[in-house]
Amino acid sequence: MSGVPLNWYLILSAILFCLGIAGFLYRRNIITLFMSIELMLNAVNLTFVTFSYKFKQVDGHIFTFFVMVVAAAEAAVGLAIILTVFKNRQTLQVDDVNSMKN
Amino acid sequence: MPDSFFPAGVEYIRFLPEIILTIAGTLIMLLEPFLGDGKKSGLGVFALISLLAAIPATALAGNNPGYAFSHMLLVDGFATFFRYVVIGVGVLCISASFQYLRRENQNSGEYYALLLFSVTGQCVMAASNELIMIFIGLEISSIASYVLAGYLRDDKRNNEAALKYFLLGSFATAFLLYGIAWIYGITGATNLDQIRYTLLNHDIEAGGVLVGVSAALMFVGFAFKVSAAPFQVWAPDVYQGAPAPVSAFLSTGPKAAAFAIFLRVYMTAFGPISNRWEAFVWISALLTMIVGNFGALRQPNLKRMLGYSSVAHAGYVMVAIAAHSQIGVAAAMFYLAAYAFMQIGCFAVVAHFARQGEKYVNIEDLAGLGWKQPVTAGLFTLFLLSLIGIPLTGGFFGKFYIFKAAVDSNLIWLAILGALNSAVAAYYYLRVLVVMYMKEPGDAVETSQPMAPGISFTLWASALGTLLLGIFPSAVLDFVRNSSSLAK
Amino acid sequence: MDAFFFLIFATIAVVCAINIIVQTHPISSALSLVGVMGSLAALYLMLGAEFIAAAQMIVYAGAIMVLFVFVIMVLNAGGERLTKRGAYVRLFGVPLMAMFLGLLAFVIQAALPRGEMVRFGGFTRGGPADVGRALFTQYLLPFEVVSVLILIAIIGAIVLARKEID
Amino acid sequence: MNTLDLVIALPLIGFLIGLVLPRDNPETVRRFTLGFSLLVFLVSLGLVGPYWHASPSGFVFETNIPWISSPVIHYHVAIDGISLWLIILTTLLTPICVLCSWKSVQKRPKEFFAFLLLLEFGLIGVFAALDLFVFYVFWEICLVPMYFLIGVWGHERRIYAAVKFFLYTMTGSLLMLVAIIYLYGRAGTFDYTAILSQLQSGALALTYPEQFYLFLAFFVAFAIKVPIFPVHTWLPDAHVEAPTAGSIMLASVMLKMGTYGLLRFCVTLFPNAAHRNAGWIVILALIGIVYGALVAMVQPNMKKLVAYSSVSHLGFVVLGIFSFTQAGLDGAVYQMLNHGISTGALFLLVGFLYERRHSLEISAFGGVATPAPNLAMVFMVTMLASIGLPVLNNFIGEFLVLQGSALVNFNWTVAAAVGVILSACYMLWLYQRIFLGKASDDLKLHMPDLSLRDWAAAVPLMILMVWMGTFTQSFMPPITATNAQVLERSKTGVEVQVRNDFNVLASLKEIFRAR
Amino acid sequence: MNLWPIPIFPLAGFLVTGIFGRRLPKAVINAVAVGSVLLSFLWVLVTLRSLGNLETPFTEHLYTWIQSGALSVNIDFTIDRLTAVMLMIVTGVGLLIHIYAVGYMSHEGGYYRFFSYLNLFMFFMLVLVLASNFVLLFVGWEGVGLCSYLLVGFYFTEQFATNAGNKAFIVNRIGDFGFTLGIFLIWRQFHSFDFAQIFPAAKGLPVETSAGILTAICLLLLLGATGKSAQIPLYVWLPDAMAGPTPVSALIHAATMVTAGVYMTVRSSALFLHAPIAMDAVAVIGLVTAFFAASIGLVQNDIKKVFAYSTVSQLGYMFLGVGVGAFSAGIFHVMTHAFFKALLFLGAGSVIHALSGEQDLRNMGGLLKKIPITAATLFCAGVAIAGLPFTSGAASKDLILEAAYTHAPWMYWVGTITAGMTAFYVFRALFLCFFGKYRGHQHPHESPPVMWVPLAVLAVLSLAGGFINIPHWLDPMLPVHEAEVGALIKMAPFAAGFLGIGLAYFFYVMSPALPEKLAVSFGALYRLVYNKYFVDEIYDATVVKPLVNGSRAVLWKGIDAGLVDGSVNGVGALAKGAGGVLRLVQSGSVRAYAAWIVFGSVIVLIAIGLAGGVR
Repeated sequence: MSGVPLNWYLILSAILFCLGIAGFLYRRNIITLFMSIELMLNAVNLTFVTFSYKFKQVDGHIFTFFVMVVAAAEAAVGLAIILTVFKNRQTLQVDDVNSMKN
Repeated sequence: MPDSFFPAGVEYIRFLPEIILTIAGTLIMLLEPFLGDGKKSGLGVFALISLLAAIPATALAGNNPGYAFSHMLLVDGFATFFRYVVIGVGVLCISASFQYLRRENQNSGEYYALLLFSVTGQCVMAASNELIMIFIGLEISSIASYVLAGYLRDDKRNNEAALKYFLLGSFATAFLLYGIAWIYGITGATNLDQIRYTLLNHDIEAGGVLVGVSAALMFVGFAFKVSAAPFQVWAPDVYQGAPAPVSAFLSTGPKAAAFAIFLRVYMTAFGPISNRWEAFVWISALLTMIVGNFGALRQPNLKRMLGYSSVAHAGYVMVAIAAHSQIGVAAAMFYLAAYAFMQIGCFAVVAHFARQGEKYVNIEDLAGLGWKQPVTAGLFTLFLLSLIGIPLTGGFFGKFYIFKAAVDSNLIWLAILGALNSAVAAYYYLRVLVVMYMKEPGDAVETSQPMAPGISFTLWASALGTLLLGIFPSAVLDFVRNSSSLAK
Repeated sequence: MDAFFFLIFATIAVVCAINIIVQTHPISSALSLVGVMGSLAALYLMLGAEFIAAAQMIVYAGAIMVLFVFVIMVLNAGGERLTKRGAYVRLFGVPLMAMFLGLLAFVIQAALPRGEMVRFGGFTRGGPADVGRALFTQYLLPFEVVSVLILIAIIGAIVLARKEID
Repeated sequence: MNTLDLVIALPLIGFLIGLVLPRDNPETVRRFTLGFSLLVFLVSLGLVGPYWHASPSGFVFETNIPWISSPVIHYHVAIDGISLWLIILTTLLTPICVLCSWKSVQKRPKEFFAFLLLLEFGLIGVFAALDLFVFYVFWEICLVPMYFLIGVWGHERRIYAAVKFFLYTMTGSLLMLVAIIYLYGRAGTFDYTAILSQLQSGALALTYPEQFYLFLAFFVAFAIKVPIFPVHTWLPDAHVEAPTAGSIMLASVMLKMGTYGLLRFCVTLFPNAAHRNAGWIVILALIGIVYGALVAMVQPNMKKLVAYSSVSHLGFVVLGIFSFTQAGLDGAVYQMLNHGISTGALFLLVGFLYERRHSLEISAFGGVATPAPNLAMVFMVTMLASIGLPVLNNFIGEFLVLQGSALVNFNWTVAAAVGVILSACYMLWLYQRIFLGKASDDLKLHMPDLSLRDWAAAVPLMILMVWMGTFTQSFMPPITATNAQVLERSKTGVEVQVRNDFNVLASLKEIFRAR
Repeated sequence: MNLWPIPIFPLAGFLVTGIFGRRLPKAVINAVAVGSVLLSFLWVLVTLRSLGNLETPFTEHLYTWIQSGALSVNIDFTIDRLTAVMLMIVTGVGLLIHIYAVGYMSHEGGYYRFFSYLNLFMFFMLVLVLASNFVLLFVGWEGVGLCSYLLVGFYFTEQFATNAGNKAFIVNRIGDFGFTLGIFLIWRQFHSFDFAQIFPAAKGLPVETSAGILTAICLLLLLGATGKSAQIPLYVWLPDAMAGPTPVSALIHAATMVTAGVYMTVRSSALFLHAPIAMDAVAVIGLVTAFFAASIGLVQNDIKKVFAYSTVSQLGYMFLGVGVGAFSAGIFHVMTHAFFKALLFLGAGSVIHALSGEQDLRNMGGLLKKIPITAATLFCAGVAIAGLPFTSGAASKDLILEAAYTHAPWMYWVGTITAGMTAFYVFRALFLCFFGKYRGHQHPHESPPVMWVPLAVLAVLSLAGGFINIPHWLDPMLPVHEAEVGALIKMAPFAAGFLGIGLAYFFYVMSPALPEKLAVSFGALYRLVYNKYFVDEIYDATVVKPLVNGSRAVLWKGIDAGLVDGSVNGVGALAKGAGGVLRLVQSGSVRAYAAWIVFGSVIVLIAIGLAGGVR
């Protein structure tokens, strides 16, 4: 066993990133949309960690760490926003939130 | 990497504006519970003072240029300039907010604190020399912005604006991050200078195409933040939905800061691969101008119209980036400053004129304002003329400088198309003038209130800025020219 | 062995990720997301990122996802309604995504040298100590600044959700 | 601070003072504006000084102070023989506009008069600027007050007209801006005189395509302003909808911005392109002359008629400029002034008629000469001037232009002279329909003759018409001296000269031989 | 001796009466108006006397009018023998007509206006004849045209008068079109406008090089002359111009202004002599006009119209004379014509005055007894124009016809026939007016002395003016035309004259019913001639209507409003439409926006990532 090619990790992360995009495009629930973004961030993290391995550096880890912190902060604020939206509209359907257009 | 990680004293000075603003923001949150409902404006005044205090701090930092905190920050003229801009934006927006917030019964310390923190984030962006700082600064600015956009939480449009801004913003940030990850993967560095060095020396195992991909992914993130086509879609919705002073803030401060990092990353880190992105920035600039200007043509809602116009103006700055030259950077810097003044001025008029619940934000509602409130209308006229690009206003000189940069870089067609776009833009700005001066006053104008001192300050200061940049631009021009050499 | 584990966890991650998209109820999606995160944590471990793997489990799968689940439960919004709106998004979504993925994969395959093999234990300096040292030396500033971010998150959450608390 | 600076600064000062005058006392505002504009006029007469005994061909009253260090922009103003008269024309017409707006502008007089002064400021600046950037600045400044004058104080379709005016002009001038910037890129300066000397010394050698595109950009901007045939449609609308003062300033001075620009910049900066493109430009001018006259003939609206007549008259100016002959250029410049005087007077008188009858339709009038003989007489003189009767001013200009063009291509002259015939047709017909015939009782009641104020506005123009027509040499020497230099400059590096092809003549020769 | 006072007196008169006239009493106006012309006349006399026999022209430089590079136009006055003749005619006849007008206009409104215009006319006419260069000549030329316009439209409340005025001006403009173009060509060729430089230069030009340009110049000048002197094709304005007061018709449209074309042609004789084609054109145009107008005159019923066509016809004679090279004869005819035609008009005016405005011959008759002085003077004029022996008309007309005979006999014969027609229509008018029974309803009365004294003076001149030997006087400066013809040729015009008078007497005195019958039996021809060959209608249908309607429908509505403005507005609408389409992108849906972002990122990936090549 000589291990796994680095590219596999990268392609995995690309796949996850695209699945995140897909989730964002195909789901209608705002929370699911948000989760799709989290998925994308996770994919990015995988890339960072992979490259960190490649360079035998810890920098990628640090970046991943900050992404997590940011994700946490985003989650707090994002969920609060979603709460207010729900409170005002009694819906989490993203397509219902389109009073402003054109 | 520095030998000693312990920061020297001067490095704190280079970080002084952010420190002041952070402390001030925190203090506001601490003081908030102790102040009664009627006295929240005091916090705003405090925020104003702290922002004003940050200006000499910025100057101080600017006088001690150099790296700070292990090359995380680079305080140079460029950073200083954008710090000035975003702090100035903060000042103008806060002062425009008092009356608005009181009218909406939402006058509280959090607003000012968030605004201060957002400005802090933008200052960090302006000075950051490291992708990680860029990311964090961007997130500080953005998350505060998301909240501000939805600040009036009982207002449906506010919620919607916040939600759209937040979801799409995070979505785009993911792309940016992915791009950062890739450039890290290729060069092993997140420091801009190092990336540039690596790319310049072709010191990479991977092909240039990967650099291109990461540049592209980061472009998505930046273009989204600056609302450049085809990533501008969110901007009109958000600027329309957010509270007017916040729209003023969102369409200037974060945008300026985003342009700052855009410029810095593209001019330094991605400078060596400019052959890959110049053409696309050209197209994007043109598209942005077209989408913004044409979209605004028949827009009845003033805020939304300004949103579109904000997109269009981002397009002009993109022209400067497409020029990819030192003068281009200078032009972009100058334009952003001028644009900040006039755009805030316009939104401040909206903030002044709108009633509770943002009634009367349609262009038609301004009918007859020119004669009922000649000063307001006169200043508004000045801002609109500046947005059109009439000489002796900052908008004109900015546009002139941008076209000059484009022409100098042989982007003559882009300059011509930009010029024609300006002519299109004149149409919808003129429409506002038509309504203000050439229609008879309606209900909206008849019931309008006298101007509050805060907004008055914003308007006059913006007008002063617009005129100064238009008539005596030399000082600012010299500054931007001297601080526009990013690629070292 | 490495390949085996990689394939296992990668498969779990992808399947869970697909499940996020397929499920119509957010709670199922949330649980699938936890699955993705868990398998990613395992992959991090394989890449030698011990600290990150732990943080992934604690912060992400633990704290953040709990928050998600909490909100889902509080709102009790139920499953999605199928609407006709945004049909063209469906139409163009798949090709767009496929192109995006295709591009990335092509670029990765075409441009990256494939010589490097990932082996468990090939990189061992990803422990808490190493990360901590980096954080408090070179990355001191972001570490400090990120506190502002968290402060904002707190304030923001308060501002937006105040009425629920009042 | 020389006289020119004073002349430029005074209107701006007046504008600023006007802004802070009390709103509730329109009489004060009127008196102030009248007094101030008269003051400006008197001061501007001082500009004639250097031309009193001699006619220097260069620039006088030069002020050249740095404004912006980089890009190098200097506040560089000066006048020569051409701008001298155009400036004085501007300062003369402003008090006349004040007079004619005295009673007709009741709505928000304060702003109206303030804008009038601002307009004067911009116009004077345009004619004095020697830095391309400064020129552009003034050029655009003119746009704003005129936009408001039309849009706020105009007639029914004023908004459409104002916006159309603004956008038309803006589109052209933005292209010019790009060209100016490009030129700066090549020459390293915005300074007109510096660029000229670079061109002359060969330090700046533009390739022909460069010249052509630059020329085109400038030309389009100026052509719209002139206006030259296919881009003229803003003019009738703007004229018809503008208030009297607006029409006067627009026709008399603003249109001259275009022709002035052609003469000052297009011809001298890009001589080669100007020469090579003179052919089609002249064709456009000729179309404008004939076409404008024909369309004017069938207009039911007085102002529209005069507007189209302007298209026709300005065609002569363009023809003169692009004939590249001394006579043509002199005639063109003189014709600019003439048109300023006579068409200004026409609009003034149309304004008088409108004031009395509140209609611009020709059919609303008839027999006005009976109740208002003086008005009829003044109109007659103006009309005669406008159709180019000798001893009145327009004749000189048209004559010189036609003579100039005849030296180059006689076919041009023939075509342009057709316009002279037609001008008589439409003006006489207009006069007949308005002033002659039997007056209805209703019209008699509402048609008082000229008041003292009306006289005051009209008489200076009448005097000038006769003076300029009979004692041309009071005005011509500075123009000639300057044009001689323009002509000299317009020969720099010219490869192709438009030259004569008089086919009729050749065929006559053949006939003679056959005999 | 200064020349400038000659035109300045009338100008001063014009200014005084024009500016202050409304407040001045009639007596003052009379004094100023008549006095100024009188002063001019006297000044001319004195000047001519002091200048002697004018062997060489006398030039007076006043000031430089236009100076543009090499092009220079001076206000210079020149007197030579030709000018002297013209000066005498203009001031002399002008003076008489001014005096006459005092009486004629005494009951009209706008008295001061009339005299100021008349004085202004004198000024321009004097400038015209005094001019020493083409541009100054053109000034006078246009000026008299203006005065003609003003005076024709003197009764400005009447539609027909104002129409006639416009027509006069515009048709003249068409002529001026040619004249100015001619002037431009002259400068182009000679680089001067001055007669004194052009003519010698023209003589010196080699034929081969000069023929083309000189022919062009002369044809263009001829176009100008046809306009001013009412020749085919531009004669149409003159009959209509009779709408003006009768003294105007006498002064402007008979004696002076309309002969300006002849004067100008003679003045330019040096050019014409080198352009044989142009000379032929002049002669043919003159001859055709003479015949054509005379034929129309045969059947007109308005007394002034008859004389108007007569004027056209006589002017044709003058052109014929000039065209065949008898320049001095042409000028001679200008003078004699000034006498008798002025007299005819003034007499007609006196008749009209007597009948309180009646102009239709059918409503006259038998006035011989009622207004004898007028009748007597008119018959003097009649015999002069008919060319009966020893009258002034005979002297000049015969010279022309003789010259024509030597040039081309057919011209002579046509001219002679025309002379017969002339005698016929003039006496037809006179017989209809003075013989038979009075057919009107007015109470005719003789005119006051202020009117009939000028008539009397002119009557004497008409009869005896032929003895002033103008051709001899002009010989030194104009090419001499030696015409030796037989007695038959000399006598034929007289015979034609007598024949014409006889026929007129037969038709209108002896058997007045006959013309009616003839008119019926030659119905078509009569109608054709009576309606002036429908020339006005043809012009209207082929030039005026298409021009006006075409301008309205095609140029204005079609091209201007439709095409040009339509495309401008179309661009605007298109932009707005594009804006509307672009705004559809902003559907408001988050997912759609996200799709845009993804779409954009794919594009960006391709553009930035792949565009630069894979490596």
